[in-house]
Amino acid sequence: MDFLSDFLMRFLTQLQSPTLGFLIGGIVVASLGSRLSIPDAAYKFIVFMLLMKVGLTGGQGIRDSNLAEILLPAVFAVAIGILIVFIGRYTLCALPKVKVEDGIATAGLFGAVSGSTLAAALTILDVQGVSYEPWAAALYPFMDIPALVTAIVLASIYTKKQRDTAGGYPNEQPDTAGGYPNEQRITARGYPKRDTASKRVKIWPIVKESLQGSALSALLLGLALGLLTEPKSVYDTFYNPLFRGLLSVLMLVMGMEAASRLGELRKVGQWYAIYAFVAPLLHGFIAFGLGMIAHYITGFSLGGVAILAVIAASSSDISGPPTLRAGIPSANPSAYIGASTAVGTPVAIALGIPIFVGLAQALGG
Amino acid sequence: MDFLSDFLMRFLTQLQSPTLGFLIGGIVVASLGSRLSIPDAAYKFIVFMLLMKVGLTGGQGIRDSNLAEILLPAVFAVAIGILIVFIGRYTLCALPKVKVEDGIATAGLFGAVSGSTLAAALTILDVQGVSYEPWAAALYPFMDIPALVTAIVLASIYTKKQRDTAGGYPNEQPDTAGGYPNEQRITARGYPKRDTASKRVKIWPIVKESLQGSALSALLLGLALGLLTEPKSVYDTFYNPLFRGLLSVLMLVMGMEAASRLGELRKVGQWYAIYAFVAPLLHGFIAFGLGMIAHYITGFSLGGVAILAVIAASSSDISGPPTLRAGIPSANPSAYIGASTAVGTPVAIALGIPIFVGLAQALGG
Amino acid sequence: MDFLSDFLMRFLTQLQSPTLGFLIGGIVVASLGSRLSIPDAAYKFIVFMLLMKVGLTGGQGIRDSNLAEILLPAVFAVAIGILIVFIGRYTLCALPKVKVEDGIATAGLFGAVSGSTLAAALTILDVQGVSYEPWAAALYPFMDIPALVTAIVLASIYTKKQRDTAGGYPNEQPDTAGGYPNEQRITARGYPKRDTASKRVKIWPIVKESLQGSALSALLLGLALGLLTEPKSVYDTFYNPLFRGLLSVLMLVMGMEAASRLGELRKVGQWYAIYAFVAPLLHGFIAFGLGMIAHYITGFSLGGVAILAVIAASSSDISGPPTLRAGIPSANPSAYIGASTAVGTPVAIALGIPIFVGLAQALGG
Amino acid sequence: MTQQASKLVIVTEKLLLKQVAKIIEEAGATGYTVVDAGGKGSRNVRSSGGPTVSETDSNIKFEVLVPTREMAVKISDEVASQFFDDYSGIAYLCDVMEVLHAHKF
Amino acid sequence: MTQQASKLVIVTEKLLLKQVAKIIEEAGATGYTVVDAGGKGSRNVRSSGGPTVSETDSNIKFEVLVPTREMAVKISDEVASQFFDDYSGIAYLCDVMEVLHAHKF
Amino acid sequence: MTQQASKLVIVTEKLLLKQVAKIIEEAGATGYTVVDAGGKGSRNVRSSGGPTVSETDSNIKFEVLVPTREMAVKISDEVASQFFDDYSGIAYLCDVMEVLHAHKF
Ligand SMILES: Nc1ncnc2c1ncn2[C@@H]1O[C@H](COP(=O)(O)O)[C@@H](O)[C@H]1O
Ligand SMILES: Nc1ncnc2c1ncn2[C@@H]1O[C@H](COP(=O)(O)O)[C@@H](O)[C@H]1O
Ligand SMILES: Nc1ncnc2c1ncn2[C@@H]1O[C@H](COP(=O)(O)O)[C@@H](O)[C@H]1O
Ligand code: NA
Ligand code: NA
Ligand code: NA
Repeated sequence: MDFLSDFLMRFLTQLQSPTLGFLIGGIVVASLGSRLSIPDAAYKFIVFMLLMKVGLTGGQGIRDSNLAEILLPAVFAVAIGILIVFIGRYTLCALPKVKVEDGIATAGLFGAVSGSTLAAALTILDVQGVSYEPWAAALYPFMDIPALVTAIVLASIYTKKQRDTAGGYPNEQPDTAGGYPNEQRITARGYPKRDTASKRVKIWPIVKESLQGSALSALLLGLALGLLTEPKSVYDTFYNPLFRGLLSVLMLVMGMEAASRLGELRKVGQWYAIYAFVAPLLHGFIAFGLGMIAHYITGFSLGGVAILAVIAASSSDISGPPTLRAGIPSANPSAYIGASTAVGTPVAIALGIPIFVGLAQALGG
Repeated sequence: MDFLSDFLMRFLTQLQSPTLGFLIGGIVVASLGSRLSIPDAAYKFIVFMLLMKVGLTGGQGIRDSNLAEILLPAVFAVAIGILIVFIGRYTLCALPKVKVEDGIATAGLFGAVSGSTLAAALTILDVQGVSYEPWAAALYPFMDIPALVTAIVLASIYTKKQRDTAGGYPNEQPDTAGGYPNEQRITARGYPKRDTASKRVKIWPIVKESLQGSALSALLLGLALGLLTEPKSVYDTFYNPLFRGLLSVLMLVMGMEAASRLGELRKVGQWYAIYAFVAPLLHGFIAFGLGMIAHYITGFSLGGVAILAVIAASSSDISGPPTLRAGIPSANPSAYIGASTAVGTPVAIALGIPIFVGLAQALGG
Repeated sequence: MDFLSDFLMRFLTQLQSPTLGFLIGGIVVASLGSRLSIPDAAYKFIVFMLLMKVGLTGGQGIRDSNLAEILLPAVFAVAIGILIVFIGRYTLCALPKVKVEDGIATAGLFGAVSGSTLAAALTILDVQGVSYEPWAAALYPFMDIPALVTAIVLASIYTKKQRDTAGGYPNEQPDTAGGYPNEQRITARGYPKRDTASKRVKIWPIVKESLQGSALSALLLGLALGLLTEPKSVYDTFYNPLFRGLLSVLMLVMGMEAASRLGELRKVGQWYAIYAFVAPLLHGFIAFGLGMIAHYITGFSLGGVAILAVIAASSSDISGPPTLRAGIPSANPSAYIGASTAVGTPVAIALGIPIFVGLAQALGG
Repeated sequence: MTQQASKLVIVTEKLLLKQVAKIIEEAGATGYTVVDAGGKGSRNVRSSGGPTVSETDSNIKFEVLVPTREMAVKISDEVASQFFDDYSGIAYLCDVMEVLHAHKF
Repeated sequence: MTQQASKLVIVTEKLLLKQVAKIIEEAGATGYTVVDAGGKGSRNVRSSGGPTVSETDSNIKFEVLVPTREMAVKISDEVASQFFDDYSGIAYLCDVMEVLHAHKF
Repeated sequence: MTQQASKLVIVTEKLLLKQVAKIIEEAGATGYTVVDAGGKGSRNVRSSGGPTVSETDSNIKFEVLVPTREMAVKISDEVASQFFDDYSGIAYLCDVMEVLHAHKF
């Protein structure tokens, strides 16, 4: 009883944070049809700044850390990333009107990680004075990459099986949200269908593609610079003080995005919306549970457990979508981006972060 | 005598402020043909930051305010916005070589409000230690929207009357600055002239259009966030400390703009230049007078009176022009934008702000 | 011995500065094929901010300075700018496979000045507590403009001479890196060859072109504002605190640039790479020597000597290239931009700055 | 099988983006492509607002593949009659030799 | 001497920029021009990711001058067969009256 | 009444924007449209300076409706003779079926 009331109180306090205020403000402003917009260049630069800061913090912190500690949480992060995709594969994809490729891609995006959601969680932890291992943010790639790789591999296994059984073109599945009738298509020569039967899925190119994406590159560059150089002067005068403010602008953009993607989500059916609402919390709780195991075994901090849970709850917004577009080209991006941006991310930020941080605080006493 | 010398001294001090220095620097640099430019994305982001800061300040301040106080200044703001357009309608439009639609649109733009001029005034007031009601910046929309609505309504009444009397096409007015000879026009079918006779001017769409514009949206969003959330942490680390610096960059842009618009203004005739020089000061003095009435009746602060005067003196630079372009399409944008940007805004900032702030200080003792 | 070990130690410390870390980080990231990118608008805005800060610092400092002191260093700066171009003209251009116009343009770019390299040097000097005259940054244009003018003049003298001797089209030089076979060229009429024989090179337009460029404009505007207005409030809250952080982002961009230009450099031959490696250090030592003369004659500070050396070692990255493209159109930009960006700038920053700052420190005791 | 078509090009003020797009869709075109453009014409004296110092394009260029000249004229007449009195703009028709590949045409 | 040519136009998703460019080069074209574009087609329901709120173009338009219809068909067939099942895109061919000036054609 | 015309297209380096525009105006064209473009040609080895890492277009594409082939050749000859020795660029002429609407042509 005491635990619950404690948790609820902390949860409510966090609802008043500016982070959340800007997110909701963005949703409201865009829903009202405002022409307010943050220039694309500013958005991209802000994302760079935030990930660089998260990386620098982590890199500087790792120096004084016992790196053996990271092992178990990292293994758990990998496991969660893969697990999330399998969960999606056998729940979301089984639902009516959900095309299998679309479902797998969506699960992959929810398994992958959002740098902005992570940044928001770190801010809340700092504000609330919950301590965590400095390397905790470095768990990001350990979950992100396996989730994307798993999704792409599962999708191509599926596509191949389809082609082998149907003996033909995999898209001839009827009645799907993302399918297009081919009748009116014009072709100069009736171009030959791609012969992808012989293609085997290679994993290294997908990993490389992820690592080369702008989000992971910025994070890893920050980690390396934090670890190898003495960035304290720029960190203290630039990356750190601007962090919260830039995050507030980013939250505004994400709110506006959520509102403007709602229409796309509506087109692909309500099952995506339900998945997108439930999944972040479910994934977060699974991760929280595994994190607690690490807490008891290796002394992983409660703040670190909350970070692991938020990473799991988040869904990728920057580098996930292009990776999936290239890796599972037959999946409909409106399905996975709509589900993630319009519902998944707001749920992860507005509910997930307060819940998991609140839990960590309540458990920590 | 004492009052006058006091005022003059304060006026001179304010002429040395960096705000003004950057404005003049921009004018000089652009006049000398420099290729220096601030990227469009940076300009837009700076405007967003400034309006958000002004809104947040206002919103946080309103909480502790007695909202009844705002009533009289707000009513005055509305009255001034409307009055400015009528003044323009019966002075500027009566001048030779001024097309009536162009004159009305110009008056509308001078009635509307410039967020950057307002931001500059708030900085000077803070530097000079003149206190004002935190909600004073919230007077912005009360003057801005009525001015634009009045201008659009007046223009369409005029257009309609013209059509009814001339029995034909309203543009057949001879010898106007913005008129184009139609002789060489090519048309595929001789398209039918628009039948706008039956159209009535609807006010709500114009108000909505204004509120949805990027400037007012940012300001109102900031107000709401300041009022409803606890943005102190981001305000203190981000929006507030960066305010002055960003304003200096914006002043530079406005100076460069002023210089580059001078050519356009020259094409539309000297009457616009004269109006644009006199109007900001005239409008400011009217507003200052009404503000003093509120000062005596409801105790509206002298700083607030100066803000009301600056709002009146300013002419819209961000959201006014597109609203007018859509609302009074037959008016020549070179006329109103040229008048406002090339002359009106520099006068409002370089003369208006020092005069009205100086007056408030001198009156306050 | 003592001097040398002292110098070496200081040199090594400076290798760990974040400035250098970000530069190398950028090279590594781009070499690994990352898609990380800083938006163009952000890059341009950062450059503006840095040059404005350098200018403001200089302008505020000049007020309290004895301007007579600047004379000798300024004369030396002009001399070095011209000398560098002549050195290139008689070394680089004499090498095999180096087209004369290309060599002159490259020498011009290495004579001109890089604002970002200068900014990096000022940071290091501040961090190391080495004092310098506040007006030292104002030496920039005194070297930059003469170098560009000299290069353009030398190139057109050469072109003219070629045309006079060959009696024809100057590009008919065989076997050059930048030459294109004209055989396949299509022309509607066989357009007449330009008759440029009568054109004399005018110097003022080149000077004006340089001064109007975005880099010099920003620097000079900052100088003027620092000298004539009271920018302390915006300087202390904005331009100064953000300086180091923005510089770190810029270094990242320059590193990425260096990596991506390496390919271009490779195409134009290894002589450019050798020149680009040796020239910054050679030019820096010459300038250091001349600076020491000023040190003994007029008391020019050792920090100022280091700045003069860095200015000489740097090669222009922002406004130099377009000026040369317009001024020596027949030179191949891949040659000069490749040499400067891919090798010259990294060498100037990574070796030049630590060497010259370390020398100044070691000499200063 | 490929198909003959014409290409309607409309260059006008950026402000009209949504309204022109709507006219094109309502006329039954299968799609359109639009790019930012700058330009100069008889009305170039008219300013588009927004800072010119920060280099912005103020025009847009629509390209619409249409199956018949009729549809092109329908679209351009509608656009011209609604907007070309007050806004600058130009509309012209080009020949397309053949549509090689399209999802729907 | 000027020369006859055709112009192949391909509008497709920005993501494919490098891949389409490679196909064009491998087909032996002497060059290409590419611009950022927005647009709407039968697949406009497909999102391109990236914030729409911050106005971005998500298409690209290639224009390739080709000496023969064969080369155009070769390029567009290759692009269509590799990408048009999964990505939105259109390809069409225009007549070029003459190439007036070119460094190489 | 509509009117026949040709469309002259010039793709060249961004640096030449103002100079090419001036040539077009002096040749008597009623206007022009210009878009930012990227591209590759025979001279792509030539760099345009400015950071490539921050993705920038370095070409521009002019489109000019001209009433006669003569005017097009006049413009493109002038541009080519002044710039195409030292700068990359291409110029070609397309047929315009008809100008449907224009303020002045
Ligand atoms: N002759 C032309 N060739 C190409 N584009 C033109 C031409 N005339 C006008 N335009 C374009 O159409 C726009 C509007 O023209 P106007 O209505 O005459 O001001 C201009 O800004 C140009 O982009
Ligand atoms: N009728 C059309 N006219 C011009 N562009 C089109 C047309 N149809 C499609 N497009 C362009 O081709 C892209 C892809 O079309 P689709 O594959 O049908 O979605 C669209 O986003 C448009 O830019
Ligand atoms: N075959 C082509 N098709 C389309 N555009 C071309 C072609 N060749 C060249 N270009 C364009 O013209 C520019 C200059 O070409 P070049 O002078 O050959 O380097 C290139 O950057 C391309 O944008
Ligand atoms: Na996740
Ligand atoms: Na006003
Ligand atoms: Na130099």
